[in-house]
Amino acid sequence: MSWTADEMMSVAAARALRDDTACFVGIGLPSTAANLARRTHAPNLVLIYESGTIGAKPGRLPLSIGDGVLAETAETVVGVPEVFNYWLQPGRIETGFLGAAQIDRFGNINTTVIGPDYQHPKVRLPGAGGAPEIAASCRQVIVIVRQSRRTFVERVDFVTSFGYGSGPGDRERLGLTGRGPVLVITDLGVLEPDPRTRELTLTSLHPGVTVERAREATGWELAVAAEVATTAPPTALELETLRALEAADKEDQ
Amino acid sequence: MSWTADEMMSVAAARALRDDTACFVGIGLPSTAANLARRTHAPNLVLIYESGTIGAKPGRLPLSIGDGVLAETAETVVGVPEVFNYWLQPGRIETGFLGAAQIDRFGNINTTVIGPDYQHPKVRLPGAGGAPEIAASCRQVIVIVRQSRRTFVERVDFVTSFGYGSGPGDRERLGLTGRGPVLVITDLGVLEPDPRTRELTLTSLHPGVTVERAREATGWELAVAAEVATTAPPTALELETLRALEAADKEDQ
Amino acid sequence: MAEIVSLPEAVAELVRDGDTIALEGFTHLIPVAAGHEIIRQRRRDLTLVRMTPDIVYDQMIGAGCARKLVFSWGGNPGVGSLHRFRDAIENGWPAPLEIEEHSHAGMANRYVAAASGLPFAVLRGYVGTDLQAHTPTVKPITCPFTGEVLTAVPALQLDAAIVHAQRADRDGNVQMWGITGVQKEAVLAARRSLVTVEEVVDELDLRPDAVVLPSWTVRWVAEVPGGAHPSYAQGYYDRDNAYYRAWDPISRDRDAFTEWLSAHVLDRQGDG
Amino acid sequence: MAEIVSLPEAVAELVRDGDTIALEGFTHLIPVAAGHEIIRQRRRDLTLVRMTPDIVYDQMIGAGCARKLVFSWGGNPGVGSLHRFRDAIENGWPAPLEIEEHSHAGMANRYVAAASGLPFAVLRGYVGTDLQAHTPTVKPITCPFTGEVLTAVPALQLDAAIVHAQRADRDGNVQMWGITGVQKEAVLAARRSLVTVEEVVDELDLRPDAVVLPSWTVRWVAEVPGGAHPSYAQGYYDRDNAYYRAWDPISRDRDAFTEWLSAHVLDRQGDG
Repeated sequence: MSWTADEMMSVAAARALRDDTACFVGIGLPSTAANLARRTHAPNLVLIYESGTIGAKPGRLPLSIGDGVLAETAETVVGVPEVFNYWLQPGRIETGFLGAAQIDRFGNINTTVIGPDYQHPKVRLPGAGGAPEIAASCRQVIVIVRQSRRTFVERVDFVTSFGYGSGPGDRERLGLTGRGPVLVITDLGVLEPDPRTRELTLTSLHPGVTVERAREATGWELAVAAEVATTAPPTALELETLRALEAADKEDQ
Repeated sequence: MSWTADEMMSVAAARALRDDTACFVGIGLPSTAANLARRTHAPNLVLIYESGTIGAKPGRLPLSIGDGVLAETAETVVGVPEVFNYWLQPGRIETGFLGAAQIDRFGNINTTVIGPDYQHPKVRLPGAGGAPEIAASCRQVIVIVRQSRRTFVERVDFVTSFGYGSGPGDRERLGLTGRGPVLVITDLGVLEPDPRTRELTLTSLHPGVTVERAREATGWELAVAAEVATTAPPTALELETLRALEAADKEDQ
Repeated sequence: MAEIVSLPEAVAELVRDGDTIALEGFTHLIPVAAGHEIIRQRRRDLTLVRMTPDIVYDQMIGAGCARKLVFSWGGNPGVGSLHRFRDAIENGWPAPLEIEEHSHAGMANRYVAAASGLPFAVLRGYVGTDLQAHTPTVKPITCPFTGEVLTAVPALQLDAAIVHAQRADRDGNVQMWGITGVQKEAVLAARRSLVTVEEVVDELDLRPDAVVLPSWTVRWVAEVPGGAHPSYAQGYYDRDNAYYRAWDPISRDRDAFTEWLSAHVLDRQGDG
Repeated sequence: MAEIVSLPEAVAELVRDGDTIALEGFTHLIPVAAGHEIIRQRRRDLTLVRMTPDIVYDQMIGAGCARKLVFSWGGNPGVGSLHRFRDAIENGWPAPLEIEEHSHAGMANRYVAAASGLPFAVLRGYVGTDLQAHTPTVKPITCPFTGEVLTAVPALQLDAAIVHAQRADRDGNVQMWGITGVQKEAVLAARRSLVTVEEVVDELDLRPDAVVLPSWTVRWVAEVPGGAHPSYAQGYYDRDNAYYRAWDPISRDRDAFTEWLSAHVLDRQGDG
């Protein structure tokens, strides 16, 4: 069974979510991967969306973080202030699942503006949403993003969500309780922060992808682990489940 | 039809509540009077109890501020933090309805301790409950309390709820938005703050009560208005409604 | 007590040029018809406040109603950019758009503070981000008990708030259920408020799960069936995802947008 | 994930001598049976926290479990005084009781701050009262935007919280409805928590009006039918007002109380 790089990325991201944990889910790729996880190895994964739906079990992929299917299938629906104050802020949620428009070698994320001038951006992006506090307060953060020189940049134009800042000790200095980004999963492979330097390091490549290719798709001198694993290819079950999810989504369009 | 001084007090207090306004109700005498008002001239009086029941329409007198009958008949039930933060604090509520263990000539109320030493009180009273913020944030406060030298004291042993402090300007200095106590209704008559001095002044006597009697029941040199009105006696409807309310309450015991 | 009026009457009374207003709705129950009425009434220099400005704010910005936007996420959910919003910021078309940018947690707490009659709110937020440098309404605050430094944001003071709900009775008591976001806070934070509803009924049946806005907390109620389209009204109609997708090509092009605006908003009456 | 255990097991694990604990319940759903189990297990030097300490706290204080009480209203609702509470404060029997006294608004916000992972909360409160002078956990705080001075209170950090709810499923997901006071906040504010429930069911039917505590936010669940008596459990039983009235004479007299305590608590098992 063959698959696309995007499918491999979603499958790898889904696998990273442990069962019986809570996950604060952003829309798009994170939502796809989280729902895939719940349908495969993590049936008791608790999905929390910023619309206040806690323990949602959507039958199909929501197009937005506030689709009716989330409220109708949730264990409980709380107000937006409560989901941020009572649920996210105290660090009750294991995993924060984020995307990115730009990411740097220390896992700092930009979803605000492209270009050096905030007041006159080349491209105005949607902005922060819940991401800054998700990145700060979840016990760990997983980033899912397609890898390219446009996205993987030496320096993000704007720090929307804080990763490791400029390296070791920055999170601690700022009093951030969450561990920060522990995995960056792309269409090419998986990057993890070096335990010492906190720099994102290539630790796994998806089947058929070379280190060279990953280097070309990275806007900085990419650090590579001594031992680079090869991601296990998607199983038939994973692919079928993912495709069923996305098919239902297409229909809905 | 004859009546007791307590009945006259409850009736006079009920009359003071305007229809189509919201009233933050304490338990006991205030709750009796508020429910009487809702059954007579003020059918659209909105009763708010600190348990979070808004627009409660209890069929019988609740014994506590959290009886089931309040939740079951309320327009909406909100959490306790919300009732204080969203509803009371911004000054949305017209009337705060309080009792007192001690009250002084400036309408300051004590429900905390009797005796000069807070650490070793002669009598330990229940304490503040919602009263300090009710007295501060409701647009106006009505006090209902039996009049005696034990209760109407020159100086309260403890200021639990702030009235006019030591006179004109104190509320404004403290930035309190509510007008403060506008009526003190007792089993003998009605006192109102003098517009200039803010001192509680006898403005009305219940039928058969003399100024002398009111003076004897007051622990300070009671100010008396030039023209002291006589409270209109309870109507048959008021008495029957009040007695029906209290009878239902007795049964319930 | 809320007054039950038509949408055009309500908007005429509610919104004045230069006002700071919020049309809230978190994906669900977005008061789109009211936004279109504001466009029709040619309001100008508005400060538009919303956590998630989406299509209706894109339309109001493109129509030239807005001077400033206070927000935390400005996109077309599940689709992509808001192109009128981008055109205003990137190219100043049809007019420059000043922005005040926050996170969701910050905006939600700014509504809570205003609904609570407090001048500010405290949260753990914005730490390490560039928002602190670009948004003057984010300041540090020190805990008087522990000495810990946290973040303060000011209350969102609104001249007017508009939300959409499922139902109201003839006295103007409002019920909304499902995802209700910060709508209650927005109404309680505003000097004047309008709730558009799917239907006005004689008697509200008991819905213990509903968020209730008692009549005395709302200024105007207007019956506007379908008033949340293309967003959804739980129990009434689903989200029109096709509309959100169709908006992308329309909004990319100024002429296509201008044409759309005349045909679908300006030349129509209060039916949104 | 919550573990479903017996009341004695849960209390043995949950409460340690010297702990700061809250048994919350605002007239409705008061965890009385759990309080009696704490008395039976002879816990000592507890700091008892509650907005409205009533009969069960009167009993725990009289039984000598408490070193300190943090509260905002200590009475027998609709009846009068708590005589064991008064005897402890006025006469130091059976032991002196330290008190930390707040208003309801302050206590509610202290729970909210703790549930929110913040060290303090801000409110308009205590202004002009003598509480400011006698309660060190009330301090002024200045708005960094307007300069206005407001009141700050510290978060209520709890070692343990106990609440009573109507139902849980076998996974430990909890539903409570009706007046729910600050119970959710208390559980979210505590390091360890116990929810006693009227019944454990195979499947929780949908109650969109219920306050839900997902299993992963609770440490232990114990099935204790009638566990809120003499308070009430909406949908199960009414408030036993006669019990509240009968408590007055019993609690006025030390011997009558001591006798009652042996007969109704110490000599009985986990049935509350």
